[in-house]
Amino acid sequence: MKIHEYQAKEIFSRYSIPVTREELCFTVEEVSSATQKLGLPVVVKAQVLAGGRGKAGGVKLAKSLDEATTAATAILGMDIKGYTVEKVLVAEGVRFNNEVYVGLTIDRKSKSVIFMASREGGVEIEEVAKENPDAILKFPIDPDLGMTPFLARKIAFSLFTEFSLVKQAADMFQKLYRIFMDTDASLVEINPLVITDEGNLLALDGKMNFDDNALFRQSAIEAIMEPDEDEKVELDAKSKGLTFIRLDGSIGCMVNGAGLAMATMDMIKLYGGEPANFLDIGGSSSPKKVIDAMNLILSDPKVKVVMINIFGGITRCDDVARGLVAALEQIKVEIPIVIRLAGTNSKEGLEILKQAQLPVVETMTQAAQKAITLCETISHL
Amino acid sequence: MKIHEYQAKEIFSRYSIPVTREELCFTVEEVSSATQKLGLPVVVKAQVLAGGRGKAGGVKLAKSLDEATTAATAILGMDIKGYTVEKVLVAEGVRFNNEVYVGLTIDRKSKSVIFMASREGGVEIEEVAKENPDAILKFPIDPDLGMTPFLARKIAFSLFTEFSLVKQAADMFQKLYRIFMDTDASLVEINPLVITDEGNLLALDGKMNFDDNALFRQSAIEAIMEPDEDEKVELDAKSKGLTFIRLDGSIGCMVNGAGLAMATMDMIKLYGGEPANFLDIGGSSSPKKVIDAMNLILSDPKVKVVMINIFGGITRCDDVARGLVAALEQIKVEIPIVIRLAGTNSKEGLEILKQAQLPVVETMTQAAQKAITLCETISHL
Amino acid sequence: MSILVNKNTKLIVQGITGRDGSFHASKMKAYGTNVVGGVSPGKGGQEVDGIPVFNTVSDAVKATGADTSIIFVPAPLAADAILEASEAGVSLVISISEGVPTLDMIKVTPYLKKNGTKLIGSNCPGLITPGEALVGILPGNIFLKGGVGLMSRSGTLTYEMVHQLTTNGLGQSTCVGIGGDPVAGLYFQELLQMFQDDPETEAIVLIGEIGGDAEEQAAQYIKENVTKPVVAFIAGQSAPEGKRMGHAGAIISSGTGTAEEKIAAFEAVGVPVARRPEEIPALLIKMLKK
Amino acid sequence: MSILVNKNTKLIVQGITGRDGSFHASKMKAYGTNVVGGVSPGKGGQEVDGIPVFNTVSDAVKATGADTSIIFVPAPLAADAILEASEAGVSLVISISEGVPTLDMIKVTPYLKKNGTKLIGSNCPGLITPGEALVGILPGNIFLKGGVGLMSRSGTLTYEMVHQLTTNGLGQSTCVGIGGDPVAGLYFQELLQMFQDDPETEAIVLIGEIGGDAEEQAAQYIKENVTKPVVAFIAGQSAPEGKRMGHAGAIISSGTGTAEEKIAAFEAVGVPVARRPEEIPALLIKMLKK
Repeated sequence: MKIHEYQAKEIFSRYSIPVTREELCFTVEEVSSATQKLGLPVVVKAQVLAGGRGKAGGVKLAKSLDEATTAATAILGMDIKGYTVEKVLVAEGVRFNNEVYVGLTIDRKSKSVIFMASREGGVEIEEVAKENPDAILKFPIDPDLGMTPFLARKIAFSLFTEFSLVKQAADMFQKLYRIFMDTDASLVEINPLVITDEGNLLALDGKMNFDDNALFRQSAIEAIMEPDEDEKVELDAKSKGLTFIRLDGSIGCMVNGAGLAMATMDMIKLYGGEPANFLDIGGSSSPKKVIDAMNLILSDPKVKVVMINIFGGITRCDDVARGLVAALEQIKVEIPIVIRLAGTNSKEGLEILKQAQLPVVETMTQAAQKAITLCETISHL
Repeated sequence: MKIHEYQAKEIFSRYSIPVTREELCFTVEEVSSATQKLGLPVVVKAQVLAGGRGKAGGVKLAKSLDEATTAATAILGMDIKGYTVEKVLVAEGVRFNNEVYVGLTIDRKSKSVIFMASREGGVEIEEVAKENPDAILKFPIDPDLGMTPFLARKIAFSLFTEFSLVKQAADMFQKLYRIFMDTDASLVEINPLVITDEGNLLALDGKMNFDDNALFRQSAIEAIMEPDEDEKVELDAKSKGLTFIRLDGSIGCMVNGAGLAMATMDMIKLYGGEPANFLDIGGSSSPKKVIDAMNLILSDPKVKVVMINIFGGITRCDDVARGLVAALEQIKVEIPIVIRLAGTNSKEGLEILKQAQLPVVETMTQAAQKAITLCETISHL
Repeated sequence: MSILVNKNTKLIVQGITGRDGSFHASKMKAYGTNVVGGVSPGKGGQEVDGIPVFNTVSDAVKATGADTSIIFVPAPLAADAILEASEAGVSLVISISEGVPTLDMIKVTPYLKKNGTKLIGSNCPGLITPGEALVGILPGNIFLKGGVGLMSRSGTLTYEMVHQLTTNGLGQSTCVGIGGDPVAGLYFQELLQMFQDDPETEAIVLIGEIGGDAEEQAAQYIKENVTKPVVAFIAGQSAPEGKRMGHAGAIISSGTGTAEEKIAAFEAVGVPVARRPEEIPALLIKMLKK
Repeated sequence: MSILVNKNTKLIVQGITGRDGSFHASKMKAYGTNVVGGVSPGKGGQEVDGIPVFNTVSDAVKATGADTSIIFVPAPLAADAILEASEAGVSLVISISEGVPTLDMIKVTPYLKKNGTKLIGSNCPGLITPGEALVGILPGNIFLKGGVGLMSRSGTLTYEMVHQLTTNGLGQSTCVGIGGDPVAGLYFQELLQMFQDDPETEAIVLIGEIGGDAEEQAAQYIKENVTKPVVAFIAGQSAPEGKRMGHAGAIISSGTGTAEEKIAAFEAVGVPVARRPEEIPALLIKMLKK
């Protein structure tokens, strides 16, 4: 889960990390008065939960009030990677002479929180990672020690030479780590972190992601989250025990288990189809879940065929089949369905489905191929 | 450093550990109105920084207002192990049916904080430790994990069988650990911890000691400390770079280094004398320190002889001798002094002292024997 | 032989009085696993399906000599349960609990290392040595005793694979679901070592997923240390960038951890990668004939 | 031979630009210790008495190959300095700093263990292998190369003892001041093992203090593992109960850790205990003649 730049910087401020003076604005008028208040120049920045807003024209420097309102007019309402810009951040324009990157994230390999630092700040860190991986220094943080003063200093010395900056940076890095731990973050990033002409460190931008699994103990973070349309659907699905992610294809998928769901999508793609979603219904045979899942799939107008792939393990296939039949009796599905059922008691399960005149196949390959064929047939109608 | 029972329980309360309702009183009148407010019965308890106040008659149960004021009259002004009782705590008298002991302290062996628990609460834990050491269960706390819920539960199950008590206790033990860590304590103790007739845990008494070395980061604790007369002298000495502890004998000691100071006292005792103090002047030869140390020793009227024992290491004996001479010229000492000086450049040092007509010897044995002889001579005058 | 669990395993079930805990305790017992006890604070002295319940893991271990523990407690309590098992001297912990905060797992890791405790999971289906011990939520009936060691980051996909193996007469020595959380216990590398050292295991199936670089590391490890035949499958070839595919916790970001990279890594070290689950048995048979 | 430090020791001084750090760095260098560098954040590139200064221990170790570090930073910063040395790969850390909070030392301990870093102190005078390396604040001139290994919880009392040894012609292999804080690094037991294993050490002097039970444990260890002659001295025989005797941190409480108990423990395992420091040389000579 993500939050906006302005929200991340509010959290930074609470930990006394210096950020630009700035105001959140929803209208051009607000931008105008914020600009007058902050003084020129200002930077007008789109607040959307998508990366790459700079390239998309969502960030503009304004040297006059006119430029500021023009920028605001251009940015507000703009579409960035499918997100409509509803608010902008107006921040003081700061003179600076150096940009660095700092960030904290989870490192699977060292099984710890890792601090990343690079003298090449200001650009997308993913690009630096690709083109010049050695330019990103990585410091795993011992979970038992946390961000010790010496480690913070060691990192700071890797970025700065002037000792006054090293001290400021070391202090800031300890605070960033505290923020990471206190909020159950999965990413905390300042890019760029700049040295102002006065010789002070200042966070020009801020980014934070959070561990969904820890939201139960992070009510303050949960409260400020603004799920976008896709995320709202995903959250709603989660509340029903489903894991759902909307994609761009035309074959709706319903699978039990995340790995099998991915493999199912892979099969569809392998045979030339496009999955419309990732949907893991978990391990139960309750008709209620199947109904919820089916409604979720059918709410997407792009879906032309539904492919159900269930491997019966602890939950036996005959129970699954009865659940499917019960569900499909209650819900009107106008488009074709392909069901693949395998595993424990699959024979009995397939028999139940056949008797209910539901179209069944025995292997994933068959299911994928059939779904694609049906899909193509419909498209050609 | 210690604090009073009422102060410890105030800290407990801040962490939501249930303690008796109670009021601190300085006069019999205050005890009377506190009693009326709290309701009968009450317990009147001397607040002094000494153990064993129960045995000394410093704790009395009062079933009537009369009994309460009588108790207060008896206790206020009472002397307990050299401490005058200046205030009493009036606490609600609680009906309870079980007393246990719980405490946290530092364990040198496991190099960790250790939780001690005993079903034999209410009595001095030192006595339990002597007579029935197995009755005290000890749980070292992993410094990296702290007091985990499972450990708190494990300890709680060792004390209680009813699960509602186990849950209360586990919660309380985690809080006690947090108090210990937050305050840099060296001891946190509840004795007795009781089960009220309503089935709730309640701290009837509370005790906390603190790590002197950590006071620099514990201003809240430092602020509530009430050093007694001896401690005031010790603190004053500390501010002058001296480590001083007043004892009962007649031979004042001035030594460089704690171990040597102890060994010096041991020598005095070995030959039948009694040291008047422990005094470590540290490793410098500054006359100022010697003067401060001498004034400290002479402020004790029991002191009849002063024995100075210096081992010159990094600080050479000739420098030490010059410092001593300078100091003793500035300060008028009316009682005999014995000086032992050894180590680097001791010959030169001894020569300087001899020229200043100061009485010197070469070994600790000689110094101790001479000091004792002088002491006895004076006593016989 | 087999790895990690066998008929000598003495298992306790943490969270045995909960819905999932009691259900699967019975299933495991019915499979033949030596379930010696369960733990549920405050329920000590009770029984679940004839299995004695204790208040603490420490009590359970003292009373039963258990060496393995499986955890079915709610996610917020899982890390503490893992630590409790480790502290009580259990040498292998399987954490089934789903949704455990990543920072909890990070906190737990060094303590387990210090104690020498092996962890599988969290958020995993557990493991099975067919015919000897089922320690997890895997459907015991689909497994067949044999010589294939299987390790997987996924649950139902594992069952799918095992189904393919079993229906083709390829039995399994031990099958381990390691879970898909970002920070987990035993990983491919450790298990490859164990399977390599296990005389009963003749070939190895590795089922990976997008995200992280565990598969790349595994490939490197295989190249240097594994002489037995290995075949692989990678789920998530079709997953779009930047999307997290459900509980598997697979994330693709900045060009690392894609299926293509992982497949390439395996093929570069001579490990054939199946494009469809159905291909696994044939690939295995081919490798075994070599 | 000798233990812990010798002429091959490569020493860095943390806090080298401070008053004590610079003073003792020069003293140690003058004694002949191989002081290869110093650390003082923000002073990297400077020199102290010809010794190069670095910003971090990591930088210093990389540039000099240092294996030992001595710490002279203010007490509130000492724990962090110890951790920094350990993280940088230094294998022996001597912390001179006085007044370090006990909980800081408790926090440091498991990390050092994990890294295999040896610690002496805090609040200790350091150690010396006469004629080879002085790593501490001990007065080098009072020591004499020889066969007596000495370990002590006290500072000046150690000098007193060494003075007695040296003036009686009894040279020392290595003398270690372990410090008197409640939670410290290497203790009697570890050092007894090292002296026992050191071919150059012929006899051992142990100087204990009241408080704790390190001496009792040492006695037990000697009984089971030490074949070389050991003599002991215990300071604080006259200390009253419940009083803390200065920076040595010695506390007597509830009948444990008294001088009488410690003396009894040593004598019970055949370790003679001197009642006066002056008796040590004669006791040693007697033991060595046996």
